[in-house]
Amino acid sequence: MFLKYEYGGSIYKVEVEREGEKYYITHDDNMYTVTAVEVDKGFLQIDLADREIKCVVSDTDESKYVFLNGEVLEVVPIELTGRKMGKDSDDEEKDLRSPISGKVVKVEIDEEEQIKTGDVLMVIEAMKMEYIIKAPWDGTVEKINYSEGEQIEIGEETMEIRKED
Amino acid sequence: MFLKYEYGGSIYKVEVEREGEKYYITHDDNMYTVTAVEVDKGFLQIDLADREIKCVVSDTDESKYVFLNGEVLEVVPIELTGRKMGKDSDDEEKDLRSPISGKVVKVEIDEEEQIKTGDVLMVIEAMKMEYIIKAPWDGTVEKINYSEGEQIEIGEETMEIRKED
Amino acid sequence: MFEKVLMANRAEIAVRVIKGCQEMGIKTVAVYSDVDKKAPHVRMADESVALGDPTPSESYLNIKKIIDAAIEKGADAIHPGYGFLAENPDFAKSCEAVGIKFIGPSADVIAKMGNKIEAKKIMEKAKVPVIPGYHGSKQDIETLIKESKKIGFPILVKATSGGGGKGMKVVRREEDLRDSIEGAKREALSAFGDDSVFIERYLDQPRHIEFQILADELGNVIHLNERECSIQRRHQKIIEETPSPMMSEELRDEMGGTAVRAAEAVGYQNAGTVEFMVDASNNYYFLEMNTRLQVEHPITEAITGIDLVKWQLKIASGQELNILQEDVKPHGHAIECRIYAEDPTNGFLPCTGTINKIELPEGPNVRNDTGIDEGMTISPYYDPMLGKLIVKGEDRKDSIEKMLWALSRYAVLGIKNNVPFLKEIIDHEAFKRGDITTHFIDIHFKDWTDIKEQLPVDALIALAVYDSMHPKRDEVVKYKESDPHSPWKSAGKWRIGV
Amino acid sequence: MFEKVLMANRAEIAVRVIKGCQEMGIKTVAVYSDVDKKAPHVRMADESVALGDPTPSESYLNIKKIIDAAIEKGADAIHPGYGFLAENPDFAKSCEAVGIKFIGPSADVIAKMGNKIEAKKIMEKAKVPVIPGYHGSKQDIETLIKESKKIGFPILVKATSGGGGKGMKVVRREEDLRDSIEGAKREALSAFGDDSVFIERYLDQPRHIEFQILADELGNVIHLNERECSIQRRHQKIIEETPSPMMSEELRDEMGGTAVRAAEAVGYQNAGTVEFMVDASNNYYFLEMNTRLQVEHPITEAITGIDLVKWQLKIASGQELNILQEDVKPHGHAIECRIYAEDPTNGFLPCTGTINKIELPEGPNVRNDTGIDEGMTISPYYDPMLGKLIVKGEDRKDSIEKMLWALSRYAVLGIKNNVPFLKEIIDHEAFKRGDITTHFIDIHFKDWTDIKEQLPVDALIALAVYDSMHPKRDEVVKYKESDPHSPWKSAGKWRIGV
Repeated sequence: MFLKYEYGGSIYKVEVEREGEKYYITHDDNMYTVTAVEVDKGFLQIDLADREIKCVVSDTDESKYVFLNGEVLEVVPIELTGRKMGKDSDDEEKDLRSPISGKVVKVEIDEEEQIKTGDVLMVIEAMKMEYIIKAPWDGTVEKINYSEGEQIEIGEETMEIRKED
Repeated sequence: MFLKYEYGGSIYKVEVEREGEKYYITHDDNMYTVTAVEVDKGFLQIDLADREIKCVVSDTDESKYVFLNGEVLEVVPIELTGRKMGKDSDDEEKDLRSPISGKVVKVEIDEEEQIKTGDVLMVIEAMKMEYIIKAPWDGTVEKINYSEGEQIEIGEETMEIRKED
Repeated sequence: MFEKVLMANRAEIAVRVIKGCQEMGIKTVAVYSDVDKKAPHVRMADESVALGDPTPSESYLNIKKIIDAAIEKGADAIHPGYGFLAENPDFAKSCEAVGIKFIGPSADVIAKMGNKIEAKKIMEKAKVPVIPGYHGSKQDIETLIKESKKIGFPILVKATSGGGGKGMKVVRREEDLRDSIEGAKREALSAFGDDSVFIERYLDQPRHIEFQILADELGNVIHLNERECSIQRRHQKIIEETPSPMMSEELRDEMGGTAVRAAEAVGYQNAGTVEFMVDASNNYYFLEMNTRLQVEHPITEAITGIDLVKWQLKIASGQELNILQEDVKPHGHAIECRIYAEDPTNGFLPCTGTINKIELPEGPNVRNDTGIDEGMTISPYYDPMLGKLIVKGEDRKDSIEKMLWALSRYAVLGIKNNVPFLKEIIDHEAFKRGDITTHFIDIHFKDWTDIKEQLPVDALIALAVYDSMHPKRDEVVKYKESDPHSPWKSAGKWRIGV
Repeated sequence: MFEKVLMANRAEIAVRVIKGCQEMGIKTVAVYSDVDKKAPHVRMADESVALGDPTPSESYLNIKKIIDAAIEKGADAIHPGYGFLAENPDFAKSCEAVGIKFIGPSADVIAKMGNKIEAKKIMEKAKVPVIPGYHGSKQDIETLIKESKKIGFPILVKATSGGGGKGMKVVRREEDLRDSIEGAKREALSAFGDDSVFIERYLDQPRHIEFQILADELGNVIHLNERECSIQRRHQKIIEETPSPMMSEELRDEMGGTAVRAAEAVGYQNAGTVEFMVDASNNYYFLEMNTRLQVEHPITEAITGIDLVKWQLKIASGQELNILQEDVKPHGHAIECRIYAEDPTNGFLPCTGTINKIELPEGPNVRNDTGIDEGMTISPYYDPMLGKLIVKGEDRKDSIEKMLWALSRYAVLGIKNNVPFLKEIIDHEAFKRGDITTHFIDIHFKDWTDIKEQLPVDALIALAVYDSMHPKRDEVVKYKESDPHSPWKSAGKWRIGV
């Protein structure tokens, strides 16, 4: 599972694999193996090799809150499609780049096809998770850069779309 | 909806009809028209004509608890079939009497039919609610006292069963 | 004693007063506007009356509706709390008119103390020191300029009907006088519909120190020591403590005696507060008298062991104040922090929203006065105070430690609040030294922000764990449900939270 | 000061000590058995170590496991709380042996005070009055009978190694002596593996009054006034208060001085308690010394403003006790009720079960020390105390009112508990008069029951409303789900919660 959060203007990417109470969390080339229990609603007790994290996590439609060491940190989760949740995303954040490195498992459109905002364009798989690329605008598909079965790297443009005015 | 509770060795019967936030509650020939909201999980605020009831209700598998005027009252709900919930009921409490006055809407078995504990024998309807009579023991149906469409009074034996030894 | 008291207020103060009544066996009636139907003060009270429209003038400020509710429920007294109608002489009078006891001083005293100019005149007559100034009715610019020069700079120009910071200017140089006075008058006119101003000596490095007063209806008056309330933002207190770190035994006796004299001068009854400004040389001046319970009353309760709400009730029902001045023997040190839904990084702008999760600190000598609940919405209709956190320690150091601990366990998630800001103030070296004035926040927290350079890796781990426990990615879910041709349907390897 | 303290205990006392440490900036380590994995004390602590098997001997009584945990986490001190290893001299010695500070008196003092006969000898030597009695090692029946007669009736025969009520007999007539002594010996042997008993004068109408002691490691000893602990069931306290309604200023000074002398006589260090029995004529006798923090310590904290846990930490880290006896100036009155999962209608038998819902009373001067949570299971492994409710009022009347209010808002649903019982004690006329002895419950609450004649109609209405809001009739639901031929499928008029 890939996750992205925005905090203080930066984007943080995390990868997490779960096996029961064990979690393998990768961030910035560091791998953390932790065990975690939710002792009460939102109250997490997380054991790392060298320390324990005790915190409360809570979420609204727009933000997630972490109460940790006496401080509340508010982060904005970023959608799997690379866009922020909840709020309407800014135009400049609407793009067609792959949010992950993985394999293209489905291409749902053809070149020159007319598409509407929200249409599913492509599905990319990585780490047993699938990510959807949806149409950020109404328009016409100009060029599809990857076909089913191909490998795509994070940040690569999946396709090009001619926006409708 | 008919409800029965046991408290301090007595059985209390209540009838309740709901319309949105309004409840019509009948007990001992008194009718209470109340409006009620659940302000927090289990916390009820109930307005009567002459007073307000504020209490916390909570239930486990076996009991219901009412925290009212600083006191906890523990009551045992009685099943629709006339038996207590949760705990295995004592033998003497296992019977085939109708828990209500109503109309027999279904008879699921025939005389001389072999039945197993828990089999549905009869369905009785009253006040738009239906009550199931289930087999309290393995055995054979000896005599069915009421057929479909007939009126039955509370406490009347629905049928007779020859218990298996 | 009263049989039934109506609480003409909402939120934490309504809850607090209701508890006091209930302990004394007095029945309580809550009133509530539409948005407060499920609020804790309604839940706590024995009975409640709906006021309707949440607009203050249609609900908690509506004298008729509240008096009608009291009559309907047969309440024999009304407690006004603070804010709303607490210092409205018409309300006190209306209660009297229908034979319901208003828990507070008489309408006449409220009116007198509500008019700042008249209040100062009364105090001057009673030899209570007031700040040198001009409070005359001649409001032409030339008179005001002449009077200002007499007082000496720096001076403060302030709206007569004002409150908060509106219609208020500091003038340090003669050449700025005319512009400032004219500006203050304009602001006053637009804010309060009255352009009259008064002029006072402006104090540098001022402290705000107030004395709690208890006065019965038989003429007994005592004070319950001071509260140091200098930590303010936008001219509103956010942290209060007692004793004040600047207070000596001698000064306390002197100021306390003055406060009692002030209360006696107006024939004060019930609980009240005399506010003083104190300058760097410990000269003190009468500022105003608040004719009601203060927000910060719990710190006085903490160190004196005296329950102010219960005494308000006892006094209003005619009982004698049997605590003598020499019986007031405070111990320890108490601090209160006001928890507001506001953004300290954006001019302390009130924030609205829904409280998603609350975890309050609980422990010995930690008191939470709140009127909030999980799931509750903080609306723009009323004051955005979420609650008050009060701690008491053996001494100031102990109580600062406890407050830091408590704030670090104060979790209100879902709505921006000032807890991190309060914590940094309490943890500030100058605060710890007791080196505080009303300018403290402006000096030390001008461009404060709680956003860190870097999201701590522990938070990231926690988020990752939480999100794999509770997968809830909107778009994905929506897609699966709405589209029968969804590729997810056949995606065998799709897994979340396995 | 210590860097990191391990809390060798669980539940409310672990939570309370952890909070004290955290306020002082000390890191904390919790230990927990399998059933306590999600318990509040674990959640509160900075770190935690699993002890495994919940059997006390394998967990909270296991010296090796706990010392190992402390070493593993680098704790430099261990706080034992009360119960478990708190008065185990071997534990104190084991801590010492690995260079970890045991927060409490020395192993030697614990051992001396743990042996009741030796303790009394020390006290007699220090001119602390002890109950006339025979504590000799000659344990043959004839000697015991002869000594009993010397003391005079009524007498009490008690197991030397005993605790609670086991191996304890009251003898009022000479002719019952032999049978009672033999009976006590049999009980003592089977309960404690040791049949030796001692004999004492039995006090009629006795009160149990104890004095809190603080002693530093430099020889300073003070007392923090008394606690009245006469309200007991099965020889265990359930309600404590301070000051005692029977106490005069003179008697307090005298008994307090005696308590200090008792502590000095054994070279006591840290917090401790000297327990006395007081008869109807205010004669007082040393009962025992508890070499640890008491369950009921919060009431002393409430009226003195002194934090006993913090002082335990300060004293153990070598700090001087800078509170002089004359600095101890309590105010107000405090009561503690111990909330137990037990059945007062059935011999106070502990109850187990799962806590379904908790609503604790919160308000000014209301303190909850708990270590429980909603959803938590009370297991038969440990003491069934759910928490302690402490209130402080201006005087005894005020504090009784507050306690009644608080108890009436103390909702622990899902497990039988003694809240209604406590409420009726506090509300009892004899209690209100202060007319209490250790026999209070036997006298006034012999056949107490909380079942009413009649279920109040308001409860019935509430249940009806709740059940139509949350229809949840097991059998019906099961039937519908499991049987495709269910008659319910076609029952058009079937409706629940419409």
